Amino acid sequence: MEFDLFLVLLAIPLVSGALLTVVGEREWAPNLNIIASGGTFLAAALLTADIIANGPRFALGEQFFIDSMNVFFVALTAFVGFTTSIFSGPYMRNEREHGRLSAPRLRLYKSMFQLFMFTMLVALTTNNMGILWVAMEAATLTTVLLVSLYRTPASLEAAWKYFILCGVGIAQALFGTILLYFAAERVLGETGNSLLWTHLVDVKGSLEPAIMALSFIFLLVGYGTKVGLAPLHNWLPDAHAEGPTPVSAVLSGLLLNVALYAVLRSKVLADGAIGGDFAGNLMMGFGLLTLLMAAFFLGRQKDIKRMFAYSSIEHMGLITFAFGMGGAVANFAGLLHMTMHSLTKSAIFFAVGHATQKTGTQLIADIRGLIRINPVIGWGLMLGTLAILGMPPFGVFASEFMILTHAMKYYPWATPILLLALGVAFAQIFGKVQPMVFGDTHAKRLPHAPAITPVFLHLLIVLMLGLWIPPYLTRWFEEAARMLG
Amino acid sequence: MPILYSIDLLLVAACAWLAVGLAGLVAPRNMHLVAKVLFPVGAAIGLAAGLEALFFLGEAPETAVLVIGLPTLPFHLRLDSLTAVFVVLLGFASFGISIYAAGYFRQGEGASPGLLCLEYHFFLASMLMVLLADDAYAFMVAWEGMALSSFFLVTTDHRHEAIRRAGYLYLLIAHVGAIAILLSFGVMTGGAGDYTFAGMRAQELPPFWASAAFLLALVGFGAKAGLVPVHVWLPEAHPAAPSPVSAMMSGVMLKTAIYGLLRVSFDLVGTPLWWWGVVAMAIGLVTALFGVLYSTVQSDMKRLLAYSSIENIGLLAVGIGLALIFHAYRMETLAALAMTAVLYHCLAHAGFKSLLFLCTGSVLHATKERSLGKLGGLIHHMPWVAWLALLGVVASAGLPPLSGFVSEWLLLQAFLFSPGLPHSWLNMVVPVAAAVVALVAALAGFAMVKFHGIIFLGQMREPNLIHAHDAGPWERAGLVWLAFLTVLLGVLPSTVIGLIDAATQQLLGTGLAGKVAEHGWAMLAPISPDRASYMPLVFLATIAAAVLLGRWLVRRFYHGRLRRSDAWDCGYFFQGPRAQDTAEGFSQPIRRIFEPMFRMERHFPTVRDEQPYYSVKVEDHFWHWLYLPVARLVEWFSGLIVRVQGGRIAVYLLYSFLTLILLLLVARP
Amino acid sequence: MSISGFIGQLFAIVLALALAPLLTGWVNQCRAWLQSRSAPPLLQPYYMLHKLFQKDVVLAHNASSLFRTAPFVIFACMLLACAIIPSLSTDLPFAPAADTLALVGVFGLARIFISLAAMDIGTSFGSLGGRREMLVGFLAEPALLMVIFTTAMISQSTSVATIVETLAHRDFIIYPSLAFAGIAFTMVSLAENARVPVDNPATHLELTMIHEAMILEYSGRHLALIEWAASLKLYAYSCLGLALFFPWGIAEKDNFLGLIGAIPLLLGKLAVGGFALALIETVNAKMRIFRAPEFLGTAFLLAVLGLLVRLLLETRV
Amino acid sequence: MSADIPLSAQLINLCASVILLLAFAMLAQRRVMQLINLFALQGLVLCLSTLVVAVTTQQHHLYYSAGLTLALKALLLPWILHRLVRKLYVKWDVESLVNVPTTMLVGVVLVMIAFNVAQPISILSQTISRGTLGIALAVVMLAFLMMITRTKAIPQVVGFLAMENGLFLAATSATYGMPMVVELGIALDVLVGVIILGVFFFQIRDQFDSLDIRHMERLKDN
Repeated sequence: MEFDLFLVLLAIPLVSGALLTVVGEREWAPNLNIIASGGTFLAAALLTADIIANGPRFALGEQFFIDSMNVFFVALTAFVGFTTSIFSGPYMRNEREHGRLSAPRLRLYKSMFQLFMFTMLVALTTNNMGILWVAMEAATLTTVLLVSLYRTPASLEAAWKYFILCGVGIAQALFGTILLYFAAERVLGETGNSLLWTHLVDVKGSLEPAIMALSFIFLLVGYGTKVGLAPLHNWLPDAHAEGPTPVSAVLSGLLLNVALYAVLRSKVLADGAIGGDFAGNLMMGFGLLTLLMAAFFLGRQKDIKRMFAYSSIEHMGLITFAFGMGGAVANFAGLLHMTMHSLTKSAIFFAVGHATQKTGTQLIADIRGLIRINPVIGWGLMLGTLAILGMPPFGVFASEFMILTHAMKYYPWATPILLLALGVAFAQIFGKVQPMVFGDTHAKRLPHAPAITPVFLHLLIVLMLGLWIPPYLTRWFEEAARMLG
Repeated sequence: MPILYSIDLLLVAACAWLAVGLAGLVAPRNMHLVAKVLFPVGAAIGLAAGLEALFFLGEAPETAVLVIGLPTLPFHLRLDSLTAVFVVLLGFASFGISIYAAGYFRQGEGASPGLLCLEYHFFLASMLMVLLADDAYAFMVAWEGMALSSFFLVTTDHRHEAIRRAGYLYLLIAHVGAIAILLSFGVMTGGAGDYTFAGMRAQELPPFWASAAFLLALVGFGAKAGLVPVHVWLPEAHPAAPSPVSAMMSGVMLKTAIYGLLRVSFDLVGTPLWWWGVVAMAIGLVTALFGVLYSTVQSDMKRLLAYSSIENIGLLAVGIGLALIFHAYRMETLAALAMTAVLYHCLAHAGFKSLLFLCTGSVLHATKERSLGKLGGLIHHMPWVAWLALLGVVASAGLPPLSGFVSEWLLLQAFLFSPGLPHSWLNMVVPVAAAVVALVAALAGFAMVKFHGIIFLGQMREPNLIHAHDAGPWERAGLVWLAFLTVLLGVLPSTVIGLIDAATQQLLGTGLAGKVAEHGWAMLAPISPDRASYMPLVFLATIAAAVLLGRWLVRRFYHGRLRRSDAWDCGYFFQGPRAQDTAEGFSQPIRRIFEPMFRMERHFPTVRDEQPYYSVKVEDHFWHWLYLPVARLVEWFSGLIVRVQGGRIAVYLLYSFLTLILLLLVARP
Repeated sequence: MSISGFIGQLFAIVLALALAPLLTGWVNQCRAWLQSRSAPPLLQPYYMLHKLFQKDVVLAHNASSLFRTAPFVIFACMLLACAIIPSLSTDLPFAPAADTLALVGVFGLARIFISLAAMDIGTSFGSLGGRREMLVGFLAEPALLMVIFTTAMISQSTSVATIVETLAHRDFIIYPSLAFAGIAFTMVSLAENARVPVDNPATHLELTMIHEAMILEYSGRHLALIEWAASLKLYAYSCLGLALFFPWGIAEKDNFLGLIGAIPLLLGKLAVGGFALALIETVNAKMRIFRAPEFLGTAFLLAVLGLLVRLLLETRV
Repeated sequence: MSADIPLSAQLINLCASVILLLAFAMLAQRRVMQLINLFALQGLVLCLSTLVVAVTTQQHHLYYSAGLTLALKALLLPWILHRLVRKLYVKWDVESLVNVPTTMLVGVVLVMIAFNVAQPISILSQTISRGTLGIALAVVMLAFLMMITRTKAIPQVVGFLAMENGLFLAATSATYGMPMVVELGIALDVLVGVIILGVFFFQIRDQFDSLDIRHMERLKDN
């Protein structure tokens, strides 16, 4: 039975993606999209419950493996995918009625969205580091199409940069994977299992350190490009700003997480093989650099989506730093922060999406008085922004608190840098968002009422997690954190 | 064993406040429900919490651990006497302010009533939680929740650019301060990673780290309290908020920062070093002098009061510094004297400053005018507000027999006994500090006379002021309550000291209550009556008796005849309202004497002006010395960094390439 | 509280009420002599008070309740001040009610009321006077406080009675700090009592007046009370100065004979003090109003200096 | 190198050297058609080298790999690129490469770095073609350099594909190829990628009237 559940999880997005391609843009297509995403989420939830109850398991031979770490990402991915599909229903309809998107583009959007979900789920659940790479590359391809959906010069430019930079980046990851395979084969022999994570973990202590170090560098640079680590991040703001907003939401909320997941898997192996802090130090270095650079980037942004893209970079830096520190607490905090960031950032992008649609512009200077046009969107954006800036009682603060306190304990020198970056980011983002939300305006109403539920659903969860993390979630996080070592 | 501990009851109060706030969202547009039901209920909760804390004072500390919080660090709460003193402050002040607010908020002013109700009660609940928190996480959550809710309250009328800017500045500095506080907590754990306050107490920090923790706490809590140079948000944010909120912020919220500073420096960080006290005192003196000078030159009535709050916070910091010095030298009785002065002044300031801010609220409602230059003569139409404001003014000027005088008296007494310090240099410096405190107190009188005289007295400067009306019954009730507290704190110092002494005892191990109680409730003699004593009730009775007796005798022996006529004014014929001093004119001597302290932009009329006018704008030096340079630095650095994102894909690839090569060459396990 | 103490207290108050106008009259007479004018009668202030009490109060249309209350409050404050300053005896039951710090507070309270009352009518001179009074006040008050600090440090007490007892019964030690404090106190007293060189009670020269500008609108019994209060203030300051710097001869607790003996001594000291005041007023010229802060600033600095001298030279380490 | 190196290894080394040489040639090639041809040639040599490994080690899946390489990299992709160039009328596009000698010099430095980095790992290799790992890395880096220096869209994509060639070389030389399922996945990705890029070229030309990527520098922060 459980076998089927996993297949269902993968099959729903794949089949519905194909179906949406075939049937084209119909009246009920958005609903199909939502139903499919809902089904995926349901399957993910059931799978999660199953894993919690019965422990990790393989699927499709040994090619897929679901343990408490990736099932957590699966659940998160499916959830955010589901809410994004709800959000994109009215959003895309508005876009079509504004004449920005035609029916074929909408068809492309929906099918690519489902395929993107599929690639992400594959990337998360696969046991094979090679297939992980393939799925990551496929995720790039689907999102390239999504980013260029508007076919404007800007979106094409963004998509082109995205493709080239991530393509090149991911090529480095392939080299890293080859080196990993090379190292593993020396230990595991030519059994064909040498890329299987479960086998690799068993023998990680006997992998050749020199090769693994090289491999980790390539993997870090490769997948790190997708995570958005500075100075490899250049594609990220462009792609976020020029794609449709639901795509920005899933890029920030999911793709970055999945890329980071790949880095984490690599780190576990590298740590096992090399020992010491090699991988951790590299990640901490990248994390701090990313955090600091992103914070200073924020001040010069004129485009709201671009600004939040930089905010995503900033948070990815923070998370990378957290995982770089390692240890149960930091890993816990990192996982928590990933969750919080996914939920919050996608909620922000939902709100921003509606706001930009209402005002017809993405320029910060032209968006004013959202709270007057639509109080719900205004409050959504305001609260989301405050949440992402680490204001208690939202959950982002909880994870930032844990990261900061852990850093203070073990890496006191890093604390001023972290705080400087967080302080600057606060000043810049809040300074830009506040006048958008407050003040006077004269903007028009939209033909379709926005889907507000996702925004507040996300924020509510984030709020709850800031005050109370349910024990089973804690156990689950702890187990995952322990796996990361 | 009691069924319900006090801490549980206070927790219930916090939850009740939250519930009241959320109830506001049920019918967000229903003004009647919010104003006439929810706010009074909130007030009652405040009173109950205050009373509960009042009865708790002196009992053994109670602790609780909640289920919420981090998995590794659930919310720890603790109720001890220090907390209880501030809960009393919060509860009693909020009772008056909430009652007033019930009559204050009107439809159509900024946010919807329900939202206001939520933000307001969330603010109250978070302040209570700040006081109760017993671990870093709970404290920070409550602390930032307090900042956040007050931020939304400040920006209630966010359509004004200035208010938005004020809100931004406020939240930013609050956040920076919170970061410093968090760091301070981090230092105080001493690397043990135990973020409960109990864990911090258990740590013996080396002097360097202890000092670091103290200084960080001073910066962090100072940012919330308004110590120079992190005060800039205060004169912007307090006037921007609706008056009950200004009252709550000035009267209560600033005290939570004082609470935090006391908690850290006397409870958590361990034995203080003597120079901490000097630092706190120096900053306090600068703050007090700065605050009072700027307060005298303001033309906006709420800004005037906001700067006056800065002054009072400065005095509190001076008191804390003095207590620290004495405590460091183990002169606990004197430390207790200074500490009592601090706690007393917290209570006193909460009363009179809330009262004054609420009075400005009534004036604002009656006249729609905040600028002193357009007010005047309101005592005729608003006698209640004017006379109650006079009580606040006298207390704020630190004059007997009201509350402000008692704390200033105690503080000066503490100064007087400083020559016993085993440190000759300190012996020299401390009395000079007393001179500055005296100067500040006198200048406060100047500012307060300006405040009261220009708003309520004289001729009406604008014709429309004739339509001003007195405060409504709810507002009046709130004002009367706060005025009552001010008088009570003024005339019953021994009783009050007997109550708050539990907190002094807790922090210093010794208190004043024993000595004070020896001389009965009417006399305040903290050391001995030979050395210093003060009997405010006799004081008040004498003055009242003299006034009444004098009046009666004059009428008895002479007559009570009275005629009305035009004013004499040395025979000048032009007696219009323009002949009176303006707000700027009144403070002209101060501007002239203390010219280097201000950054002024003045325009003088010349002979050739078609429409001659005079204007003066006083700005804060610190903007130009500290904030703008920092902002420019960040801006400059941002400009440098964004060059990375130049748009050229080849360059992007190059970054990637160079990163890879660098790592390949440099990174070795 | 002993009976004799109570009688002494009551006597001190009555004496203050009775003597204060006389002191004012004496100073005016001395000044007239010194300036070779024909002097008004010594009892002129009494006549004036009586006359003013009899007259109707003419109140400006704009006057508020505060305006009418203020004279009584001011009078009461000055009376209280006189009650707690030992003029004849240190055995004053009221003394514990207010120490020297509270005494400064009493003067401050009176000042606030008179300034507010001055602003109440809303005339140009009224607000001018109120502003200048506060200007003088905010410099004079801390200076006075510092003077008191110096004496308080010598006697380890802020209670007026204790200070006087300590100072009167010390072995003869030269306190240089007291010299500084004395000069500062004199300067403060001149300013506080609206005397040349800070103010001139005799003129209504509109650009320079302070005290008179404030009470321009008062008339009848109100003006009488204010004038009387001004006399009381001069008396209080004189007694305070005498008590702090020339305390000899003030009676102690339960010393009724001493009390009797103290009266002529007090009269003598007041006479000399009044003459000195008249002398100072005669030999000095009235300053521009903006020199007043400098004058008072100097007083403040002198007082602080006195305090420092006290700490530097006179403390046994 | 000593004489006891087996013939197969020598052959593989030869192939690898040729691939490196071709990488240099591509780095310096200005004309787009020639570039595509060089790429096809590189694919062919890669196929040969894979074949040699397959024959030597009798690894069956390497035959499939070789076939896949031939089909995809030597035939299909060059054909698609040729078609694109013709359809887009960019046959005579010439890159304005600045300073070819300098580029070559940088390339040489890169090769040195690559060899240096790969050296300690190559020693550990048990495969017959262990020296080629360094060459593979060098090819990857040269392709990277090529992408940096190109300003036209198609040469940049060719550079990207050449990078894949380098990776493939690494896979065969160091490890006798990845698991088949992975290789198939990679091939599919590359193919889909090129097709998507092909569509992109048309859109870019429509929007920018050119395939010069220097037109695409509008999204920036400074």
